[in-house]
Amino acid sequence: MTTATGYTSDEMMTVAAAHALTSEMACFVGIGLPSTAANLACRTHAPGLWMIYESGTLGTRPDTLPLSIGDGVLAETADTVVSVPEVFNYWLQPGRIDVGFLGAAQIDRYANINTTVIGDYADPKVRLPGAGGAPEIAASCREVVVIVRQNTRAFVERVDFVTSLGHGGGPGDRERLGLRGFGPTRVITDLGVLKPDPATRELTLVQLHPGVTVEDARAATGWDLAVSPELATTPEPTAEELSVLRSLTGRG
Amino acid sequence: MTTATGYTSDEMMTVAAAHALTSEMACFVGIGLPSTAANLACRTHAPGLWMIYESGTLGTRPDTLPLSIGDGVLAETADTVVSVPEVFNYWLQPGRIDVGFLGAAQIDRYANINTTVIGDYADPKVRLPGAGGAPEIAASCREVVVIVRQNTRAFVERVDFVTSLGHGGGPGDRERLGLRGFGPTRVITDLGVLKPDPATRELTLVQLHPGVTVEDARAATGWDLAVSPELATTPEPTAEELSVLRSLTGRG
Amino acid sequence: MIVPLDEGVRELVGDGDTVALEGFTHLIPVAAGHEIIRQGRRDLTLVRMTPDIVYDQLIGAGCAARLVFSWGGNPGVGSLHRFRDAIQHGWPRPLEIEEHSHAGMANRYVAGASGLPFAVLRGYAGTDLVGQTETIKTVECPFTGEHLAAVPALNPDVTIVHAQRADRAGNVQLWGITGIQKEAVLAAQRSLVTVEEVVDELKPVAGQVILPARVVSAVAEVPGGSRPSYAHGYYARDNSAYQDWDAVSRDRERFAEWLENEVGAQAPLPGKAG
Amino acid sequence: MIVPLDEGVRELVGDGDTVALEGFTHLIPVAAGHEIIRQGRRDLTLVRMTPDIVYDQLIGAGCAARLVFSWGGNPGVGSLHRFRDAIQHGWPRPLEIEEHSHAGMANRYVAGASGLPFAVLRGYAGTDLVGQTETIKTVECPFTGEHLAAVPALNPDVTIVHAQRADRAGNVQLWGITGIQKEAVLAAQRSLVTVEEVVDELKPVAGQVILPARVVSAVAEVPGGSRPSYAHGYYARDNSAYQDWDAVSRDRERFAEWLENEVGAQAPLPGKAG
Repeated sequence: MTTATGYTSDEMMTVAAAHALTSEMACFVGIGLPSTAANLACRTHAPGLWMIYESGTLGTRPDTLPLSIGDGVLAETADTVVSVPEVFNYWLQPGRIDVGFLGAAQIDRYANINTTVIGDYADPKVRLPGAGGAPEIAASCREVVVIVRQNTRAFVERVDFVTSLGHGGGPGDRERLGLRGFGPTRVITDLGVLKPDPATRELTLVQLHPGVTVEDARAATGWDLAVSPELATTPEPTAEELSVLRSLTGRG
Repeated sequence: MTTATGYTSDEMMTVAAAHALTSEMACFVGIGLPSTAANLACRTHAPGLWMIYESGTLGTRPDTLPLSIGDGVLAETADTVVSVPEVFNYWLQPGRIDVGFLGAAQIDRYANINTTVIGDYADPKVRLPGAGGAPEIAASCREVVVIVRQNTRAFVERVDFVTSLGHGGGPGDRERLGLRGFGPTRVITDLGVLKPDPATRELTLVQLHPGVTVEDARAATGWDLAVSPELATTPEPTAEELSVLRSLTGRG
Repeated sequence: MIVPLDEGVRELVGDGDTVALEGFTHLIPVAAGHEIIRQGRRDLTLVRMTPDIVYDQLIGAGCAARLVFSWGGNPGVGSLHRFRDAIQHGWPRPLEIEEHSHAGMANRYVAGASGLPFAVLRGYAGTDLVGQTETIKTVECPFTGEHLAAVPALNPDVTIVHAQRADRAGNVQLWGITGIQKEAVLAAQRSLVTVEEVVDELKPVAGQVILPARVVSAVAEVPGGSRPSYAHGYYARDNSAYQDWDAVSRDRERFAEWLENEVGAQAPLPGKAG
Repeated sequence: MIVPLDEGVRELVGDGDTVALEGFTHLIPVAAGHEIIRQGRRDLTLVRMTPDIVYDQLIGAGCAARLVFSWGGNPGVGSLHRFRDAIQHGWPRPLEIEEHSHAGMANRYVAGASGLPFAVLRGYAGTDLVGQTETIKTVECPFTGEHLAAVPALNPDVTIVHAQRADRAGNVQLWGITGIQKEAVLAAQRSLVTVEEVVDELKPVAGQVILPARVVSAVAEVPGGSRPSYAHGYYARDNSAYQDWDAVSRDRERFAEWLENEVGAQAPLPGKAG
């Protein structure tokens, strides 16, 4: 859906997500929306961004957006290609990666992520693809950014299945489990940006995209959404950002 | 020392050791005498011998004898070169290697091997290089062949330090420790060949090189050496074997 | 050593076997998977980090009793509908699953390739996988006392991979994204490698992985054997085939037609839902 | 990123540090070792699978308080006489040792590179290393109950390696026998890489290992920096230098002369034997 100002809410979300990345970072990139946002960042304000994909491509810089996590273009443009055990054991696990970029089918109040099943595990309503690299990306990256469209199917009080731990049930849970990364530091949606409250770790709306209201965000959230007293408005995408994004996604 | 028949006792030992290898085997090769014998086998009766060195060179076929375990010629002529962790973890440990070819500074009645210290560990008389890959080669290869010059300094009742386990204190010791390989199946010296007795696992003289007597062998052994009732005589090296060996060692 | 594909599958894959067809998006052994379907293998435990459409096909054709995996989807497209139908409705037969994360599966293959009974990793903490998957336990570091995740080794009866080249002796060469293939082959009792071509000599390529002939049971020359996946240096991924699969696989009848027309196999008789 | 060797060593290596100079016969960082001697570093814990003549030199020069290793010798020649003198007579100072097998050391680096506190292997069973080395313990498989060896991670303060090439951004490329270098660098807090040459672009080479600039603290261009070891594609091993070292190192005075003439460092004052 294209808004009055000439961009879609998905485009706004992707641009906002790209802004979570800087040129100095190493980013573990999930496929889909995260990959689009990371590649956009690379081509705009974060040319030094070091992207790694779980297929073992380190420091890759694809000239077209990969459809899968293991497209040939990822290998051709990488600093080096390593085996799958190596990418997890030598690169992700020791905490070398600054930010993990993940999607979600469900996300809850404490930013726990479900990509496994809707309904009961043994007798699911919808069977989803499952964990992939996400549980350990969520555990070991210094921080995690989640990109997900905001609606009451996705934003639920409690996820049906914790595929990847966010902030568990609140402060101290990650530390108790020995996780070294901070966990989700922001959730970027098509409506705005949520961050965990520093004290309670509960996801709090801190930013709305242009034209979106607090009521829109609350209506799209399956729990009583906390709103920051310092709620900001996301800057609109620049013409350059939109143009690069559209050349990436082929919607130019 | 060249014998009357025109070859040295070291040459006899090396040729006898080469005969432990066949064309179908994979052999983990230690440097020095084992390497010379394995390369001789490769060039004579065992052209298919698959040699691996702990430097990570798999299926190597050096055209000159390497001085060190990691000479460039080993890499240049290998089927593939892998990392040091890989050679130990993926190739040696799972029991893929038929025979380990080892040297020794001391060896005892049960074919336990010392390459660590002569004397007390904390205050050694002679500090030797140490273990290297030998403990796990001795543990994980299907069988082990030891090549060592026979004299009372080397052939001792009990090694000062067990660097690599042979048959421990006798039958059942390896099994109790969970070792999967059979351990030393023959010890080839400049005087003859010793094999563990099937019942007691004690090293027993089964073969003498031409011109060597049982008394010579007993005098060179620091324990009361058992002698097989079916003591055989090693065939003399062939002219071809000697010629290939001398071209390898540069003593042509 | 070099055999026709049907012979290789017949000799190496039996009913009830644990079979891993590996390939991380790249070099997926699709032709070998179709041959397994044609030969009507049953009760397989299928193992794979990223079961995609060829596993959807094997499951839909009724070959699998069990799936050990970490991500089951149609990459870049969405879900696997034959997989879903088996899980949600037991069609054409119920499918047991054993579910891990990529890090866990990768380390299970590493342990299998290393002759170890288990692997240690930082993983799974706080996730619901722990409660659903019996093959996730903890182990204590004997030096620091820290608790870490432990997963058992994977040792398939047979691993099947696709590679760019083999020589006549059966040494295999692959490059590009090489994923978990080396570990999957080394972990297995037997292995079958389909290749784009058999050559006289394997010319070195940067980034290559070599599987020495000693660890390869059989090689079959199957040009295009990983289509619609890709073979780096040979052909590109057919993204539209992945997209088209979505519609075919959503419907049992369309799937049955596809099976007959494209694989030359009969559609499975519907089994009883578990 | 690209610095002169003396600056790199000065900034990265401090007294008392745990320092690994790795290289499995090939690509040994000899020039960097000599620079450590020249700068007079003391009380180092030196780590290396295969301490050879450059470690003999560091030990003889009095830089080391401790050695963690698995095989200490002059490859193809015999023993290390400065090492022996330190162990047997405490000259120029006593040397503590922590002794492992290659398999154990390799896995300790792997654990270090992997951010794990320990590694599991089939090793050491029945050997006397177990009784002399506190860093060998056992761990029980939580699935099979089997007992296996456990060794703690190695995480040097600084790892130094030599490589063929780096680009100007500090990405490093090495090939030939690449040993344990990748793991040693990834396990370390800091790393210094000496290279044969700094180039504009790293052309791919078969068998290459790439160390991305992110894990390299500094690169120093030191052509010939691994002599008398060798650099695959650049120069061959100087076997006679290894043979000659035997005589030089047997005698404290000849060693002192060598130190002054070849390294430009003062001979150490003899310490008290432990």
